Amino acid sequence: MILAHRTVEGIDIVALSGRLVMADVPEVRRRLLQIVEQGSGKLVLNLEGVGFMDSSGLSVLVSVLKSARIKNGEVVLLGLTPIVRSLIELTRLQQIFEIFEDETAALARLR
Amino acid sequence: MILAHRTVEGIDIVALSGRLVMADVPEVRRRLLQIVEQGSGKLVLNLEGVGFMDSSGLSVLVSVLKSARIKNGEVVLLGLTPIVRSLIELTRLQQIFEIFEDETAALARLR
Amino acid sequence: MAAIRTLSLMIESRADCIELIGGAVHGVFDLAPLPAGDGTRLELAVTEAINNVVEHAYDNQPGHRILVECWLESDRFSVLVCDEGKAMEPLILATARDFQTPDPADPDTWGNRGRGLAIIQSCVDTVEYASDRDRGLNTLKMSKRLNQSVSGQTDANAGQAAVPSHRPKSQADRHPE
Amino acid sequence: MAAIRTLSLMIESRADCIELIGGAVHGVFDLAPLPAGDGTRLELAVTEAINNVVEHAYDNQPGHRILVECWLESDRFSVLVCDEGKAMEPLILATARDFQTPDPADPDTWGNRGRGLAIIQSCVDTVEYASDRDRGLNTLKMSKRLNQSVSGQTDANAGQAAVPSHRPKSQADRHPE
Ligand SMILES: Nc1ncnc2c1ncn2[C@@H]1O[C@H](COP(=O)(O)OP(=O)(O)O)[C@@H](O)[C@H]1O
Ligand SMILES: Nc1ncnc2c1ncn2[C@@H]1O[C@H](COP(=O)(O)OP(=O)(O)O)[C@@H](O)[C@H]1O
Repeated sequence: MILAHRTVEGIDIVALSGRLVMADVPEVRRRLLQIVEQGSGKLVLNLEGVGFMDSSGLSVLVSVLKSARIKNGEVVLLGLTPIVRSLIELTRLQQIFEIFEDETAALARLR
Repeated sequence: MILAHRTVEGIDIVALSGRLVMADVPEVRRRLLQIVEQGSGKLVLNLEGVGFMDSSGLSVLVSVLKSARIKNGEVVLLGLTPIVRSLIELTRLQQIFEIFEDETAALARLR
Repeated sequence: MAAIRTLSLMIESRADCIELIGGAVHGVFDLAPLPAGDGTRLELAVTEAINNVVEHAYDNQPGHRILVECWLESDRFSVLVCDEGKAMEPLILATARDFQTPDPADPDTWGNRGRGLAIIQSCVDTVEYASDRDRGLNTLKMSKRLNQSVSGQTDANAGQAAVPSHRPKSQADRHPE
Repeated sequence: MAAIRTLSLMIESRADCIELIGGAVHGVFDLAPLPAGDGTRLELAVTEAINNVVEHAYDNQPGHRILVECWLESDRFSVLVCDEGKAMEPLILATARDFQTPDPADPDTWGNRGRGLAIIQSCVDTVEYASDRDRGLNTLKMSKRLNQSVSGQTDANAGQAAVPSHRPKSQADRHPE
C-alpha cells in the first residue's frame, strides 16, 4: 500500500495505491488519522490505484470520516475501481460518502 | 484447449486456443496427427489463442512436424504469444519451424 | 465426466499471510476463461473468510494453521476454509445479510464491523458453516457456479485414486469449546 | 524487517491437477506490482517441475502427494516442489542446459524430451535439488529475485511463531530407493 499526500488550498488529498487489506490497516489508519488531525479535516481520498480492498479497508474509511466530522471536516472519495465500488455499494456506504470521478469536482465540494 | 479446423486449397489450418499443457497432450496430439494423416500434410498451426504452453506442448508440435514430413508435408506456426515465443526460442525450435505473423504469408509458404 | 480436482493450501494465522491464499485462489480461478471480475469477487470472499478466522477463531494469535481447499468441478468452484479455533455461534451466518444501513445523520450506525459475512454471501452462490467439535475443526464452505467449464479437457486421467487429505487432526488444546 | 511469508500447497499426482499449482503460484506472484510476463515465466518453471514429478518421480501414477511451498521475502520469491517418489539422478540437473540444438536436416535431433529442466533454469535465478533418503523426500527449490518488494507493508505482525509445516513424513513404501 502506497500513500501519497499533498495539500491544495487547505484541503488534503491522499492517493492510496496497491491493496488495502487487514495487514495494511493499522499503518494506513494511523497515517490517515494523523493527516486529518494535523490538517483542516477536509480530505479527498483518491482510490483510483486501489486494485483490491476488503471490509477492513472499509472500516478505515469510516474511521477517517468519523474523525473528520468531529472537527467539522468532510471526507470524499475519488476514482473507485470496480471492486471498491461494488464493496461500497453492497455495504451501502455511498449513503455516508460522496463519491467523485474527478478531482476538480471533489475539491469544489470541499471548498 | 479448443481446436478449430478448416481447410483452404488443400492446406489444413488449425487454431488452438486456451492452455496446452501435459493434461491436454494426448487429446491434442491425437487430433492433430489425425488431421495430418487424413489431409495433404500441409498444416498451418495458429497459436494466437494459446495463452500458456509447457514443454509437453512443444513435444506435440514436434510430433506433428515429424509426421507431416514423412508424407512430404510441412507444418508452419502462426501468431505466437510472448510465452510461446520465448519457449520456442529457448529450445531453439525456430531452427525447424517457420514462424509467421500473418495467415496469408503462412499459406503462401505452403502453396 | 472429469474427476473433481482438488488443491489444498495452508498458511499460518498471520494477517500478512492472508493475501497469499486470496492471490492463489484468484490465480486458480483465472485458469478458466471467465469474466475477470469474478476472480476478484472470489478473492474477496476468501479474504473475508480468512480475516474472520484470524480475528475470531484464533483471536489474532499467530502460530495456528489455516487450511483451505479448492474443489474444481466442471460447473462449480468451491472453497473450504478450515480452522482449529473458536467456532462461530450458530445463527450468526443466517442473519448476516440483515446488516444496518448507515444513517448519514447518526455516526453510531456507521459501524466498523459486521460486514464480512454479508460480503461473502454476495460474492458466492452458497455459503455453509459446520463445526465438528470432536475433531475440533470448523469449516466455512463457499461455492460459486460456473458458466463455462474449468475442468480438465482430456480423459487421460480418468479413474483416479482418492485425493489425499492433509486436513488437520483434532487438536483439542487449541479448541476452547 | 518483514518476516518471511509461507504458503503451502498440495495436489494429488494427476496430470489434470498440475495447473492448479501453476495458477496459484502465478496468482500469488501477481499480488506484487511486477512485470506481467514474470508471473507467467514462474508459472512455467513450476509447471515443468511438477510435470517431472508426475512423470518421473511417480511414474504417472495417481494417488501420491505433491507438496509445494512458496516462500515470499522482500527481495526473493522461492518455490519448493517436494515429492515422495523416485529421486532424480545426480548430475542430471547440472548438465541440463546442454541440450541438443535441433538440426533441420535430421529429425532424430528434434527430440521430444529433455527440455523441462533447461526451461526451469531459464525462468528462475537459482535451481537446487536435494534428496533426503531417510525421510524419502525430494525437493526442487527454485528462486527468483524481485526488483520490488512483495512483503507485507505493516509491522503489525512482527515477531511471529515459526510457520507450521505440513511436509510429509517419510513414506518408505512409496520410495523405491
Ligand atoms: N470464522 C469465525 N469464527 C468464529 N466466529 C466468527 C467467524 N466468522 C465470523 N464470526 C463471528 O461473526 C461475527 C460477524 O462476522 P463478520 O460479518 O465477518 O463481521 P466482523 O468480522 O467485522 O465482526 C463476528 O464478529 C464473529 O463474532
Ligand atoms: N522430479 C524428478 N524426479 C526424478 N527424475 C527426474 C525428475 N525431473 C527430471 N528427472 C530426470 O531428468 C530427465 C530430464 O528431465 P527434463 O529436462 O525435464 O526432460 P523430460 O522430462 O522431457 O525428460 C528426465 O528424463 C528424468 O530422468
